[in-house]
Amino acid sequence: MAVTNYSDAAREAVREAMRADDAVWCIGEDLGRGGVFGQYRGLQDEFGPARIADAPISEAAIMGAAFGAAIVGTRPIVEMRFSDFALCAVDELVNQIAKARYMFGGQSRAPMVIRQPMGMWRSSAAQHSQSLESWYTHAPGLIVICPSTPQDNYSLLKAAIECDDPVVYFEHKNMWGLEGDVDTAEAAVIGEARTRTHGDDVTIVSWSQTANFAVEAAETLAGEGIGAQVVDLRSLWPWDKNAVLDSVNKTGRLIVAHESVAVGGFGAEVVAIVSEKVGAALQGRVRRLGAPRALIAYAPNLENKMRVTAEMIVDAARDLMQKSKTKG
Amino acid sequence: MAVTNYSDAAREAVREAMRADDAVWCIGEDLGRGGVFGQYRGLQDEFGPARIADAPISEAAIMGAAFGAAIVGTRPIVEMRFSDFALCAVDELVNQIAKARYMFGGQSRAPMVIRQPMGMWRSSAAQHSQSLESWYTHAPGLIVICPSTPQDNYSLLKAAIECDDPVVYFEHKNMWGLEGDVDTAEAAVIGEARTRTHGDDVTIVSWSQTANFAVEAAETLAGEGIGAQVVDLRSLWPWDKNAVLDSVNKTGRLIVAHESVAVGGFGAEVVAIVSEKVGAALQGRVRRLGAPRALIAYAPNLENKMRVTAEMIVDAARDLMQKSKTKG
Amino acid sequence: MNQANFDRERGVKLLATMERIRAFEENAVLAAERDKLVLGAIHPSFGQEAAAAGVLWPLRTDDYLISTHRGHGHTLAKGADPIAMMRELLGREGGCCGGKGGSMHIADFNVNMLGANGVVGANITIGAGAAHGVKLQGGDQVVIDIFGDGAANRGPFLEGLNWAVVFQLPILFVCEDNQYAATTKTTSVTGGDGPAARAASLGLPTQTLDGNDVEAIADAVTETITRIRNGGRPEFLHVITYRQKGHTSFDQAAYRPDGEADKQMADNDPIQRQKNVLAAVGVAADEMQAIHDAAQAEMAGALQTAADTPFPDEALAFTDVQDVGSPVVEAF
Amino acid sequence: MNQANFDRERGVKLLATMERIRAFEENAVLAAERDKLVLGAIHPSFGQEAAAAGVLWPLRTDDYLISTHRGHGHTLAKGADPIAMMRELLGREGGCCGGKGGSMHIADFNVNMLGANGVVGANITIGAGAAHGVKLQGGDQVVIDIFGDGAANRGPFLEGLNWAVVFQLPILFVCEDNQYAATTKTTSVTGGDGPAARAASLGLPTQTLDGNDVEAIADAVTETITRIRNGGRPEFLHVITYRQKGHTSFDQAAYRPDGEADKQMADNDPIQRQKNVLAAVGVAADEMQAIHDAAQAEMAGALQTAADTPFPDEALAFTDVQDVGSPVVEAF
Ligand SMILES: Cc1ncc(C[n+]2csc(CCOP(=O)(O)OP(=O)(O)O)c2C)c(N)n1
Ligand SMILES: Cc1ncc(C[n+]2csc(CCOP(=O)(O)OP(=O)(O)O)c2C)c(N)n1
Ligand SMILES: [Mg+2]
Ligand SMILES: [Mg+2]
Repeated sequence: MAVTNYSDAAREAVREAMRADDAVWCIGEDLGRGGVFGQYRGLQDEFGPARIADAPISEAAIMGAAFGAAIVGTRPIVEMRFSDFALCAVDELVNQIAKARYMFGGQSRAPMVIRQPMGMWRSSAAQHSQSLESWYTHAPGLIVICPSTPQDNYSLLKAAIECDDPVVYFEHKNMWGLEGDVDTAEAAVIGEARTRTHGDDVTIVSWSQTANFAVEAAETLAGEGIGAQVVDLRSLWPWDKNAVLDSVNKTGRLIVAHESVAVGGFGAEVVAIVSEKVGAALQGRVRRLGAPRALIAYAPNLENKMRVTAEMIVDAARDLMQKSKTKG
Repeated sequence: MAVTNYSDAAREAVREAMRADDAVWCIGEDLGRGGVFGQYRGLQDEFGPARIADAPISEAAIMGAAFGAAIVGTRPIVEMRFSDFALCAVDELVNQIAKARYMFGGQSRAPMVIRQPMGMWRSSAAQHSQSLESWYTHAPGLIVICPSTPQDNYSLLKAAIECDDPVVYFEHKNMWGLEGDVDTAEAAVIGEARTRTHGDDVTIVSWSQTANFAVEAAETLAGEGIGAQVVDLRSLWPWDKNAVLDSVNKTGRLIVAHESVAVGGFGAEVVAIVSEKVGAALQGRVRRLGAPRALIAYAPNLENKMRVTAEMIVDAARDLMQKSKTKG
Repeated sequence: MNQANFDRERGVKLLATMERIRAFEENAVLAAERDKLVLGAIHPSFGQEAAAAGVLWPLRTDDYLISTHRGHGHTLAKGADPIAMMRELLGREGGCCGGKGGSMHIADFNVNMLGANGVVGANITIGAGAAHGVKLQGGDQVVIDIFGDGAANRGPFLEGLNWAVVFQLPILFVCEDNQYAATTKTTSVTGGDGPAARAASLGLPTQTLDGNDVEAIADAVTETITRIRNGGRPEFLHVITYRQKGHTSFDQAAYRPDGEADKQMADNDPIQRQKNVLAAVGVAADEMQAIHDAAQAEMAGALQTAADTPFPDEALAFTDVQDVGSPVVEAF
Repeated sequence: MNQANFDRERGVKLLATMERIRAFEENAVLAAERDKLVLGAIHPSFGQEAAAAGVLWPLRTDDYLISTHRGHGHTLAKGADPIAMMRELLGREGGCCGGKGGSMHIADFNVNMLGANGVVGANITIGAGAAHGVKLQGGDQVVIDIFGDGAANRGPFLEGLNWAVVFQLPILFVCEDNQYAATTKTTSVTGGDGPAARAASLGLPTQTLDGNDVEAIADAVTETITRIRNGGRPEFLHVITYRQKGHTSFDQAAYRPDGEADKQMADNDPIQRQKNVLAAVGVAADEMQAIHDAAQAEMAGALQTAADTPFPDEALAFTDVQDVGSPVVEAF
């Protein structure tokens, strides 16, 4: 149990996995110098340039070659640098990696982790800021993970590396320096949510950085006597429907909050499932918070217009509280 | 008003647009020989090889170069052959085409139509069958159109070519031969749904080929005295929320049906919006039909397991009818 | 060819492989066109059998192969079972991919055949990666990565070949140039001096071969594979052949210049050429006829067996997607 | 260099352009590091000014330029307004992109500068397409498409150059090789003989130039552009220079071999080299000092003006996304 940051927690997970299993290796641009955010710093000293390997600027080849290496028995960790650049390798990820096991009738596996640093990071503009996690939930064959704390970035990255399925692993760029307790003995099960706060009045479902804003919001709401239960999904596929449904059955109110664009975002999936399963009880007390369907600007004040904040979550909760739990 | 098929209707729209505007041109593989499905047959004879241009197998360049040609004043129609291959050009489509106007502060436009033949076509297997229309609804800057009839493939393709925004245009491969009346005087407004059948009992929202299955289902239901209102969205962004909400306010029951994978599909968006806006009235009478989160197999009997059929829509409607409209 | 040194046994085996490939595809086309038992598109390789037989000749079973949509020949030459392949084309139980992949995704991991691919060019980086995996694990296998002339215009050509050079990987890239990409004459959309020039510029030793001369291909590849196995450096082969029929079995290929295909079939058919070679070194016509007949019988039998095999159990539609979050356990 | 034929006016202008680029970037770095007014990453081109000034020299205003994340120099040399550029770096009203793009997306369609790009290599196919558009419309403009040495390892390099050859387009591709891609020595991840060899294999005439000799670049490009404008065929320039500082303004570039940068700055700075050239043909030190001072004053002024400019109106966050389905009219 030590305090460490989100970036170092992930590095520790990688280090331990590489020590435990020779088949694990990392491939990406600039990894030998620690990677663009320092997430790999020092690892090449320990594991050498073959296992912490510097790639040319060839995202399609990074993804495709790692896949080839996976189907012959290695376990690659692929670094995409910014999730935006993974768009240069979508055929490889979605047409090849996600489908191979199925198309080949189970003859092959692709045990890979594809790290995609995501999200807004001050003034990075439209090509270095986006959050497309919902896309990959819609691509059968893939697992999707979005950790929000150092602990989860440690435990879930380890679980992802150990998993025999391909995992798209979204780390939020704005959290690299976020500190927190990390217990290296804590294992994570992919698909289990973490209930971050408990409360009887409103369920707030979230993931990645926005889950931390949700916790902030819950603290504010608690001060007003409103009990918010924050369910941090942590993984979007599979996702913990039971944790959400149980909470909504208790609170009768649902907010889903995420940084990504609301339209077509995974928040819609959460709302849809809840509507189908407990729609009658919910009586319309449901709110989605996500970015407007616009692009992310460079100017800080414009960029801010795309953000989902703790205040917005608080406002939505207050608003839902106006709608009584008993009549629709 | 003449009977023509889905493919020829689109070709007619292209032909008329090219006659009307010299800036319009088409680029894709094998177009000189009519394109892989014959959608361009004969057009090179009329317009020559510069305007019906044969591309190398370079999806990234087809998309990227068409974009470059668009920002200097031409209006390209990009043919992706199978929507699956568009995954080789996602950076170009989503990071460049969709964002350029915004990133450059409105200095440029990308008036382009990106034709992406989609969907299951008997035994084409996982790399030639998928439907990813929901992805592009989540990508600001793009318009998304999914016509289901020859008339709409004519009118909407014309509207798309005339539009100054980039349009991702999904034609369903299984409908090329589908015949229907086409009135070339009928213009379409992007974002307006077509109400295909009227009814007071249940709203069925759909698009692309599945909308035709919904109409079939409505006919069957009519025979049982159940009035189904089929709202064929035709375009997913923008989409006709009012048509859906008006219908649901009337029927109090909602089915959304689409061929694409249910998880993270656009059906979730429709259900989410309806839940947020008329949730209380809906009382949980809502069903989504989409493909399981699995891949599309080659063997016909396995492939069929991924289909959403008219029968499934009928069953869902019958099921919802069990839930009375007045109590939840 | 030096008649004295001629390896008769190899020559006969190469002929047999080519005859088997042709017979397999003839039966596959019958299954598709006559019997309507193959519901998806198939891409036969008539006229390209020498490339498959010759290139795969020196490979060990544990060497890797990765191929394309037009990969029946390569897969057979690598040693896959034609019955399992035919079942796959018919989407039946016991197909190499359990009926889930079909012609465009045939794979047989038993013989280290890592799969055909429905996306042109995608197998170039994947093959490079397989070689990368071999190197990381200290293996001595070689990877053969076959793709078409059309694939040389896709980005993965540059990225995958560069990758193999940068990481010094044991892989032989083979551009099987049948002169067409679907309906398009490939030279009309290809700048410069073509695939070998591109490969050379990326730092690979290259050879250009007559793709209808199976003996020459087998000779060259035998030496090349040894060099790669010992040296661990990638190389490139440009094998020029001709697609005698359409792009798919549906395609009449009417876009080709008059007489082009007829001339190729008459003068440059790889099977006929090999028969001429063998006749010249004294292999009897009867022996060759027997090879032909055996191949025909084997593949007609494979088709019959496949046609008699049931479709897969429907429950299999949802298996082998993924372990965690599998559709078998997760509703949506 | 032939002193008799030397074009003094051009030489002085080239120096002035380089001085302006350097002064602009010095001020941009001050704005970022000292003043914390630039919140995103900027990628300065210290040491690469000759490539920008020389390559853009012969372009008409209606010729097109497309550039990269390291594009301030190109953009200035194309004639963009430094105040609008500096405002863009600071995310202010009146920035060339209204503050929406920032350093990595600077574009100025007034001078046919079609944009910098945040995705390495993406501008290669886009530039080819711009040239395609010019040809389709019967224009006589030339496109200059600049990218780095790292971009030569991405697929679009092959696809975009092949495109230009196949469609015979009026474009000059310029690989501005500063020897690094972020923290990686590019040769360590690049197979073969590098960008020019690759371009040649794709069918483009190529030239390799000393990228710190602005006179030689301007000479070569002047001839080349004329050839392209008249003949409508693509060409390729490999311009070898050196990135004197880090990848971004944050990067200390400690990964470089000791002394490498110092030596380059001392012996091979393009501005100093041009000053030496001009001195040799009799341009007075005072005149050169005045050019330097003017550039410094202009760009310090641009920074001051930008810093005094307000942020954009917040409503603009939602404009210019799209006309149909705009977020201004559609809630979600
Ligand atoms: C990325 C991609 N683009 C287009 C296609 C459609 N397609 C299938 S095969 C083919 C022609 C391929 O030509 P070549 O590489 O020469 O192989 P051949 O078919 O001649 O064996 C095309 C265009 C595809 N499968 N993948
Ligand atoms: C597709 C893609 N991959 C990675 C990056 C991250 N990145 C930005 S600049 C850069 C180095 C580019 O090197 P080079 O092309 O030589 O240009 P230079 O920075 O030297 O001007 C990298 C890797 C990116 N922007 N886009
Ligand atoms: Mg070919
Ligand atoms: Mg560089």
